[in-house]
Amino acid sequence: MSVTLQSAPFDPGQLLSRFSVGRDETGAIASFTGLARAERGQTTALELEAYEGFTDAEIAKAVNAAIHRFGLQDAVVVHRIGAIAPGEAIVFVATAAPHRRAAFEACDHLMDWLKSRAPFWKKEHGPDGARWIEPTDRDRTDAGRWDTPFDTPASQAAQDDDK
Amino acid sequence: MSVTLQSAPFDPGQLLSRFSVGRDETGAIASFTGLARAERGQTTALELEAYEGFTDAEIAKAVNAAIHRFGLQDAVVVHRIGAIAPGEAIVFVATAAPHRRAAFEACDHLMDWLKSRAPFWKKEHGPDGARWIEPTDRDRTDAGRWDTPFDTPASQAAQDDDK
Amino acid sequence: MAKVLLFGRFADVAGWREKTIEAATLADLRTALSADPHLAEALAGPSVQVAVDKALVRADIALTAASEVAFLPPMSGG
Amino acid sequence: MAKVLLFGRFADVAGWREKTIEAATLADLRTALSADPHLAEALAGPSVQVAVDKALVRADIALTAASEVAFLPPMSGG
Repeated sequence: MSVTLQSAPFDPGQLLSRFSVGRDETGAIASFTGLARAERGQTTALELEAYEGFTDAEIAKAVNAAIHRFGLQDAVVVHRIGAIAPGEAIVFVATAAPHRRAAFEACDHLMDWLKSRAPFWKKEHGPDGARWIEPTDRDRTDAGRWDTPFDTPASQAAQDDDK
Repeated sequence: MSVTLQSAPFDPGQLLSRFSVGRDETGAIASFTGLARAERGQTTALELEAYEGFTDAEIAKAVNAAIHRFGLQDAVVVHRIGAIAPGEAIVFVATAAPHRRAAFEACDHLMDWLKSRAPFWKKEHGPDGARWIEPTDRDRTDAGRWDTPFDTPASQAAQDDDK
Repeated sequence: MAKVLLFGRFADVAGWREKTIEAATLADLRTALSADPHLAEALAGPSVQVAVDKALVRADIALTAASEVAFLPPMSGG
Repeated sequence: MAKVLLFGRFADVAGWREKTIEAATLADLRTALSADPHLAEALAGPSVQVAVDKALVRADIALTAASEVAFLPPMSGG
């Protein structure tokens, strides 16, 4: 299992190559790559802020929970921080499992969690200036699909208390 | 869109690298890599037979249907044929969409289709000899998740007639 | 007359993968193949599909010298 | 006394990201930060979280010179 925050661009394919070698008992690897969209010129750059030592630890907790919940053999998350240009990868998630259902569901789940509950702060730069972004309702609904009575993340519980 | 059947081993990461460059308006790339499992020595090799010109055409039909159904920007399928050693990739599917739900669902759907309805014949070689494999009940159930009244593939309809 | 292709376990059962066989129709071809009782039994199984010139067919069909007829066992998926 | 970190729009509002501030408790620290009314308003918003030494806290807590207190706006996700 590994979680990396990095400001340098990365090639998702290189990460998948590294993740997929030497797996004699892994039947299934699902991966997801999130890319920055240009939005037809409306977004010139994305800026992601993390709290290093906190953000990576929270992601690692979520990844370990997913490994346990879905019976994964391994998982990796690489997340960009800082300024990201359109077309560049923002996030890469890969999951390894004996069978494909677990690999897909864990990858989907981790992305929903990362998009709505991971401790990042996101600024969109466009022709009219910059603005801070919060999760969309769709992001919250997607993440909510995975909630169980046993599974309310600490950060979510704290948020609910504040409301 | 591209569909490739090939007998040479491939690196899924290299395919993902190629698929993910120059995508300014793609927010999401989902990928799946199926690997041959050693099954703790029970499987020494997998042998996949295709009907070239038919198998690739059927896959292309399924990919085009998925592009339409899920609103994909692009999709790629690479499938091994011939003898495949444990740890080697059998299949790679990648889907590109503006948002992640469509990319995930299309990739998941295509894999279910490939695992249960694609025209391949699979032989497993083990210490006790070789045997031909047919789709598992789980494969059929997984593929059935995606059926709609408008969406009974020709090959499936033909199978049902024969039963 | 047609080029006949056998896939998967059909080729194992018959001991050949490709053969040119004299037959005016698909029904005639099936009759000719029935000379091998093991192959006849395999081809009569459930979920067997037949493709003529790479298109699945369910009814009888006329064959020409250029026809390619493929007998497809239940597909295993990839 | 504590090292205070502001994230996201809080840093934009305050005009700083990191500062050492004299405070014996988290409540004292909040009072000290309220000297800036814009920051006070931002910190009072919904879904604001506070981490002391990289762990989220909800109650008041004593601070030492080594404490690191982070004010976290609603997280946007990655």
